[in-house]
Amino acid sequence: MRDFGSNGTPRIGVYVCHCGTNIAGTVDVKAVADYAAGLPGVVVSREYKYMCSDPGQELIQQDIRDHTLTRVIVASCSPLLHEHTFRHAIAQGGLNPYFLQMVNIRENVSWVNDNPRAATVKAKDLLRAAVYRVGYHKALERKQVPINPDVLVVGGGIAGIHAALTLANAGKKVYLVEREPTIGGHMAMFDKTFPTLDCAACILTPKMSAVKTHPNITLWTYSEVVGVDGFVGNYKIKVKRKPRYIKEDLCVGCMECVAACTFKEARFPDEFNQGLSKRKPVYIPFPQATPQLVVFDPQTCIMLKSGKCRQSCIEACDRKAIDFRQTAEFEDITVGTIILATGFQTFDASRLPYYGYGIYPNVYTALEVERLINASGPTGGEVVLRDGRKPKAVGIIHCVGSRDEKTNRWCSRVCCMYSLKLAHLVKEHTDATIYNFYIDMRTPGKGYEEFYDKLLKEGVHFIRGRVAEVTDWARTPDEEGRLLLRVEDTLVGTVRRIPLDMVILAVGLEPRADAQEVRRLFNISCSTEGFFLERHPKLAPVNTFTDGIFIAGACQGPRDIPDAVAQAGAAAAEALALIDIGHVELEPNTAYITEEDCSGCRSCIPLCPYTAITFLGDKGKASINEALCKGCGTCVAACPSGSIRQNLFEDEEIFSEIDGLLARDVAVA
Amino acid sequence: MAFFCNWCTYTAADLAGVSRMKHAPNVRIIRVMCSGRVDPQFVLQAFAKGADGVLIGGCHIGDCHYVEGNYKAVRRVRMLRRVLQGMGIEEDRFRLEWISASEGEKVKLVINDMVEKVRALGPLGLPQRFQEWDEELESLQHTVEASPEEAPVHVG
Amino acid sequence: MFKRMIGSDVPRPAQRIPRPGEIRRYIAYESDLDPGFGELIARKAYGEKLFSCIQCGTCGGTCPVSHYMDYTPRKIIAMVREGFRDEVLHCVTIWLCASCYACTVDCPREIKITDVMYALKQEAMAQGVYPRRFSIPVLAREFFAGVLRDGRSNELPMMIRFFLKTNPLRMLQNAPVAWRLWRTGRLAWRQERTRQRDSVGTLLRAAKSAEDGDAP
Amino acid sequence: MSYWYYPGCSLKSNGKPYEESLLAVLRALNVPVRELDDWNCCGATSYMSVDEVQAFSLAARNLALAEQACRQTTEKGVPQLIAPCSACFLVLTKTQRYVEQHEHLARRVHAGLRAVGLEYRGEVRVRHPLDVFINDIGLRRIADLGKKRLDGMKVACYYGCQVVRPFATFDSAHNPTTMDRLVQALGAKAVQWPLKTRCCGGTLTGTIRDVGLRLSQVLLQEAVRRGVDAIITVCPLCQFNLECYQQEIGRTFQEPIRVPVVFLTQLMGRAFGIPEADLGMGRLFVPLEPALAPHEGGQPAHA
Repeated sequence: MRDFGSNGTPRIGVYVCHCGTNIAGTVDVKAVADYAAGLPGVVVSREYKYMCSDPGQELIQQDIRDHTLTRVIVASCSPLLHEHTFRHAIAQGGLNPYFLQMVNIRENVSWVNDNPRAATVKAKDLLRAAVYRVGYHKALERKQVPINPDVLVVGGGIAGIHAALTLANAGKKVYLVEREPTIGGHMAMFDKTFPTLDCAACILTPKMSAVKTHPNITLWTYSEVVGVDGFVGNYKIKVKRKPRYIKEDLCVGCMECVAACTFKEARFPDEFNQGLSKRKPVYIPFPQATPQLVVFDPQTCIMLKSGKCRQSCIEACDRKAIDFRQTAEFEDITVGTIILATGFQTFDASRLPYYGYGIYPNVYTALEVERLINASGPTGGEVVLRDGRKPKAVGIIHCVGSRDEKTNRWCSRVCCMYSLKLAHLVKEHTDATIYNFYIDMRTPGKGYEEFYDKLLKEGVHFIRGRVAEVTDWARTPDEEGRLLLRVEDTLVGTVRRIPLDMVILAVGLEPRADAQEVRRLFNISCSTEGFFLERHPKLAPVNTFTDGIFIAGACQGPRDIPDAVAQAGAAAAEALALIDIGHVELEPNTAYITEEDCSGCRSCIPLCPYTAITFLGDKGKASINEALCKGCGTCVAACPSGSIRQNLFEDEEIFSEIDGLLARDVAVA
Repeated sequence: MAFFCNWCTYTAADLAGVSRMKHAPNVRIIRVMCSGRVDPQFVLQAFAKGADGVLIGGCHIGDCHYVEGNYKAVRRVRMLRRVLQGMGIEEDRFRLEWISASEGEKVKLVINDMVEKVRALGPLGLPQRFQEWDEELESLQHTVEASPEEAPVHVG
Repeated sequence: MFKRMIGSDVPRPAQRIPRPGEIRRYIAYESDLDPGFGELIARKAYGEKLFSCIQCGTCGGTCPVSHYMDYTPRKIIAMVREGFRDEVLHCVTIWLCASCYACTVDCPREIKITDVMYALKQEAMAQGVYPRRFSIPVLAREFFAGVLRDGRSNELPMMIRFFLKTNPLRMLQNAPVAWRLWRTGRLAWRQERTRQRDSVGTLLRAAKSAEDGDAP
Repeated sequence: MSYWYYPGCSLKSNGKPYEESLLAVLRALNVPVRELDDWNCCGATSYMSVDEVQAFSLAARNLALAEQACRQTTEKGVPQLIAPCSACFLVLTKTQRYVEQHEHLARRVHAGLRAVGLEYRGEVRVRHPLDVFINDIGLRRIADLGKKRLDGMKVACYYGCQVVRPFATFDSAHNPTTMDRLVQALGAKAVQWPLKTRCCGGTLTGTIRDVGLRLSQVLLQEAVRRGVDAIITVCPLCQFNLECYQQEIGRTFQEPIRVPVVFLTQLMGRAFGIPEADLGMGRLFVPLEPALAPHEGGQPAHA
């Protein structure tokens, strides 16, 4: 019999879960349970269809009472999924929750094995390891940490705006940090929204000004988070506020400086209009920009570039708001929770040379056409070609940079619907013949299929086929000077050549170029595509693997406005749930020092990334501040005298797990 | 025998499971919070108790949930490699891999690749070897006990 | 058989129009299909991705000869997958493929369509189901035989044999080009050969028998 | 670095002017090349449709010969094998890829080679002349030697299929530019046209004649429409289809067409001042000279 020290001989209950057929379909659960019954210390061993169900949990609780169990082993799914459930269950049954050990025989066994025999052997091995280990488990208490009620929202698109307003309306203090000079994100660039065709600005701008005026929201635009430290309940954030060269409290957005600028003509590409119009070095991105403050672009402003300028803007500003000596400022704040809503970027169409973007001037991206349609856009809402003509035939190519192994594999979800919207709007503005070239039409959503139906009735052409090429290769007089598109009409089964005046590329959505850096900064994960990874795809869609950090909107994957808003609300609710309970409970997996064994070598001290270990000079011993310890165990593994130990991952526990795993030959008692 | 960190590689192994990516059934995973928690003694113990190969999985460099635990793991692994080499344990039997939470596919590939390489090397069988040595010692001792005056050395 | 389909292709009717009053019966019975055909071709074409085709038609659009084909490459993939073995092996599409690799480069699912076409050509030749005197398989075989004999391909004898076996009249059609080639010294009378001609044969036989050796 | 030269069957027959001009140009650039001894047919595309394993084995023999030849010299580094014909270039590179990726194929190819005492280790690098010109020799040396002698000439660079497809290693598969940059370095203007890599018909011209001729015709038409003086190619089959069949194309589609179609190396040789005879200019059906004459400023090329 193994020596469990002060724990005495354990009385173990083993519960093997079928998980329907998820486990039982591959693993012989009966054999595993029978095998466990013969292992040392096991008092009772059962198998049951669904251990996580109420009857399953009650079964354990009943056994704890009937058999005076002191340890419980549940062999089921991943501990990341149900450890919490079963700890709670045995606590209800009167045992310390940490007397539980879970054995992952689903994700690690039945789902990754085809061979029932090998799977059953593996399940037995893992279970035996748990039997060896669980005897060493100690009774532990959970730590409580208070939650700072303030929230940081990163990203001022529709998702960030909605999350910030929801929290602020609940009386919480919110810091909203936006990288661009204005909030509004991509939605502010759109003309209409599908499928209702309500004007994007009309529904967005009231929310933007609500953010600006809300007493509970601190809005920092033209700013970026540059430092994140701490943990759930107590994140220390450093925000860099890039210089606008404007005193924000003085500027009223009158734009006198813009009119007075040395550059009489606007000559730099206007980012907000996708480069279709020009702006000056000092500008306000668009009429409803929030906040209404000008910004000086250091790349183009002569004064900022060379220091030699008439500075007529300074004379023009009667509020003396311009300050060319401004430098970046840093704000340090503490928040309890964080919502990331950093959004997406559109696919760079020049990556697909066969669609001619950047080669033929009348090939546009969808976002460019949004601006053309918009009344405040570069053409005042006229849909015209670069030479001012109205197009007579317009083609919209779907799936540009989506569903393609060579670029982005995923379906971008919104392109079908926005293409339908653009088809409708361009037709309305120009009365042109409109062609949609699609692979599969995807319109799942409230009112979406109805919108598709409406477009079909409007006489828009729908050609099922992925366009092969857009060229200027005219073969007949009517093709001369136009764009030629070659596509297989897969429904008719024929290759077609179609002359067009304008081609619109329905570019897909992809992670922002700096998503990886942002993810590192906030210590969260990305999926293989590069979007932020949610904790569980179904049941924790706005949570991340880092407690207290939530994600909302298209930074988690392509989605449309209704979904982004719904997610933002969900993220706000998750943050509120933490704030309102006032504290978080932390895993008691911290490290501690057995002082009598510590030799005072101090080798552990530089290892700790959280500076949780200090050296007590008077005693000549190291000491761990459990409030700072995150429980990584690095110091434990490094301590030469073995005096540092870690709750839940004690050396004995892991050694016995190793022994148990490899002790196949040990005779069953 | 595999030691996987809770945040990246263990999660990736779960993902491999959820995605039903079949891999060799020979691997046994032990969850630790961080690859930095893996004490070299764990690895040695695993070999001593009969493991034919040991795999450590952690977050990619720069991605550690605990900032830099995986750096510590690298250092330890380097040292451990030398020790194992000295003991005559082949290099392919011990491996450190960075597998992030989204790389379920990589879990499968790494496990399959390692199992294949270790299989090519054959069983390590340290416990059996220990037993043989013990038996040898014992028989030696018998010999010594049988004729104590002739014993050239003292064994005990 | 191609005369009918060719002519000025600008502009041309979108579809071949059936004879007035012509009624044909089209139905596919499962029992007429070959369910293993897709797997077979996928294996032969190094193209296990055949089954991830989403029928987008990029191949048909990008193919420079798709407008001469009876089935576009996209349709061929669909038919192969579903086991329309006889239809596929009898079609002209596979012989029209000029191996330009445009479809292979553009396919969003990275299906090596050119290799699929090669696999289908090989299968059709192995089964001998192409039309009699059909030129491409004959050329391929002549080429094959020539290389096996000389180690290098010699155009003149190859083309003479090729035209004799397909359509001797075509030789007259090509005579002016041949004449001009000869005049400019671009038609070699002297036959090119590898020195170690036996070695080429030995090599090919050894590679072939290795194949037979480990057939599953 | 020195190169092994794999001519392939075409460059010994109808592609002769390509061989002559390529070797002359490399000589002028001081780039030594040696013809691979006892090479055999690459297998080409036709062979693929009969028996792929044999096609790959044929190609692999050449690769193995190049490696063997290199080992017999004292030179360091991997053998560089120049394959000027597009079909040869494709088949050789494809063989390398497939032998590397598909074990069952590799087993057979290696078995075949073993039977004739050869070994392919995968060391050889198959290079296209365009790749060598741009990346090894460099635009500057070529421009220096060329002295802008082609100033004012307008050409359409035609890459054809199998140079950048399917393995675009040294240039874009959709909009290649290496040849454009080369002719521009010599002073000529390369027109932008969308048919740079569209198929010329390949062997269809010999088999399904009308389809083949039509594919060539649309290329010629579009180049002429864009007002070029000549079409420049790097493939013997493309050059053959586009040039040698011009009369037939004109007759078949009742629309006469006449435009010089020359090899890039012929044009380069012309710019370098190499005598016409050494460039195989006399072997062209449509001579380049009339197109060239009005533009040639400065010194006569070979005064």
